[in-house]
Amino acid sequence: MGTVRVQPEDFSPGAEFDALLARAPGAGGLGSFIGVVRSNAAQPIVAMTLEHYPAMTVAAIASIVGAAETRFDLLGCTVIHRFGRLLPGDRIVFVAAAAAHRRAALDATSFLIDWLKTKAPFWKREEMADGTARWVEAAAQDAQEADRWNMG
Amino acid sequence: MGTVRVQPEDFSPGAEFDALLARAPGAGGLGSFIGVVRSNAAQPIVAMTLEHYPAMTVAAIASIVGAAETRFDLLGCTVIHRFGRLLPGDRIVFVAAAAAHRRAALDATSFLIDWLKTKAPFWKREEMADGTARWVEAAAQDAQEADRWNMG
Amino acid sequence: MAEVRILYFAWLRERAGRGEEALTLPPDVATVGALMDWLGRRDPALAEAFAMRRVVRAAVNQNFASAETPVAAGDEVAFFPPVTGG
Amino acid sequence: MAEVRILYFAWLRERAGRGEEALTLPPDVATVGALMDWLGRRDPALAEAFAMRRVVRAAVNQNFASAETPVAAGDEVAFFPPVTGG
Repeated sequence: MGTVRVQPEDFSPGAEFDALLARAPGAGGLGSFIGVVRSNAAQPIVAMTLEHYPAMTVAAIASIVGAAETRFDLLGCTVIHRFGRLLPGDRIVFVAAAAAHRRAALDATSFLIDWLKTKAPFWKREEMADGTARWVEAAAQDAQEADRWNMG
Repeated sequence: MGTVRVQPEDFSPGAEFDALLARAPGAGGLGSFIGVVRSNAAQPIVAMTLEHYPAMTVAAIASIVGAAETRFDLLGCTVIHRFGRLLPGDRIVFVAAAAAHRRAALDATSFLIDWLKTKAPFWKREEMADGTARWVEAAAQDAQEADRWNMG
Repeated sequence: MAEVRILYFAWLRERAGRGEEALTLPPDVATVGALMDWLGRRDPALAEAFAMRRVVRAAVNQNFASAETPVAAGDEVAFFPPVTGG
Repeated sequence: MAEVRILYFAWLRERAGRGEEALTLPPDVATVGALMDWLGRRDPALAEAFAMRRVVRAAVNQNFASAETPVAAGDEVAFFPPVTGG
């Protein structure tokens, strides 16, 4: 039921919404989240490279999608995650969930992105304006936000 | 900062995402919700007509947008609400919020749609397959979901 | 000379048989609650609709109002069921 | 004859100076923890990286694993920092 894609190419949020809705007749609401390469003025980045573990990535995301489908009353969902070198403002990830009612659609959207952040094998490397590069460290907050779904 | 439109015409979620992102440099995440005319198999509807209070609608939505901007660290948001006669599967409402971090973007999205459901002057009338019509009653749950934002 | 504009929406509009009207209020009708009582005395259909006060909402000059909200000359007063948009 | 495939990602790959290798394990190396100790004894760069055990994660056959997870012939074992996608 869920669509999972891991790809270097960009995606079209509008086309993904249309495709999800077409697969989910009876849906009353679609929630979504789009992650974007962020550059703050204080520490501007030139580019971000996403490394992943190809043999594991799709299976790990499919397992997260399966958990969301079990937990929420979903009619369909889509997860697209890019890898490779991206520039500030580029889309990184797309998550969308369709359900009969808005609460399930929005909660499933939060669940999917929170779990992707902590359970999908991606690593971000930032290239700074001064020529240096650094691997982004996992935020303790990400683990906390994923953990709150274990308390339900 | 927020874009508010009340219109009979459909909208393009993809174009709205692009426009919001262009207005919100520095955004790391966009949350969104799209409401759709739902028809369940048990009680199929033929059409839904949204009546509204034109002199009040845009101001009421702008006030909800202002509350969201005050409450969350938003870089931009968009609310589009249609009125008039719509068919099952048609888009009714679009809500999107851009922020530096995903939690603010997703929470603001939930806040906007929860408050729209209880504070924007729209009324839904459903036409059933048997020729009858009925005004949709407000769900007690909607008031509860809007209320939870008063407890923060 | 307190002339006000009254608007009705959704099933209240259907019950009233009209979407709007302009009325001159007597001096003792100075709140939304008093206006509902006065309108109900003039029109049995409205009296019946307003009897369900728990599910009738009002706005004065496009702001949500309560029974105690003042009504004055030049105001626009709207009556409607709880909203169901979104 | 316990041949396993080892993968390294992100800064662990850079520290190891390689993304993958195939190794034949001695009979007493039968868990992820024992494998990390053994790899560290063979390569000081890995020993240094694995010293930060709190921030090293592992997967066996593409499933997240702990130090106690068994490792057997034919397995694919990956080492990496906490994930940061999304």
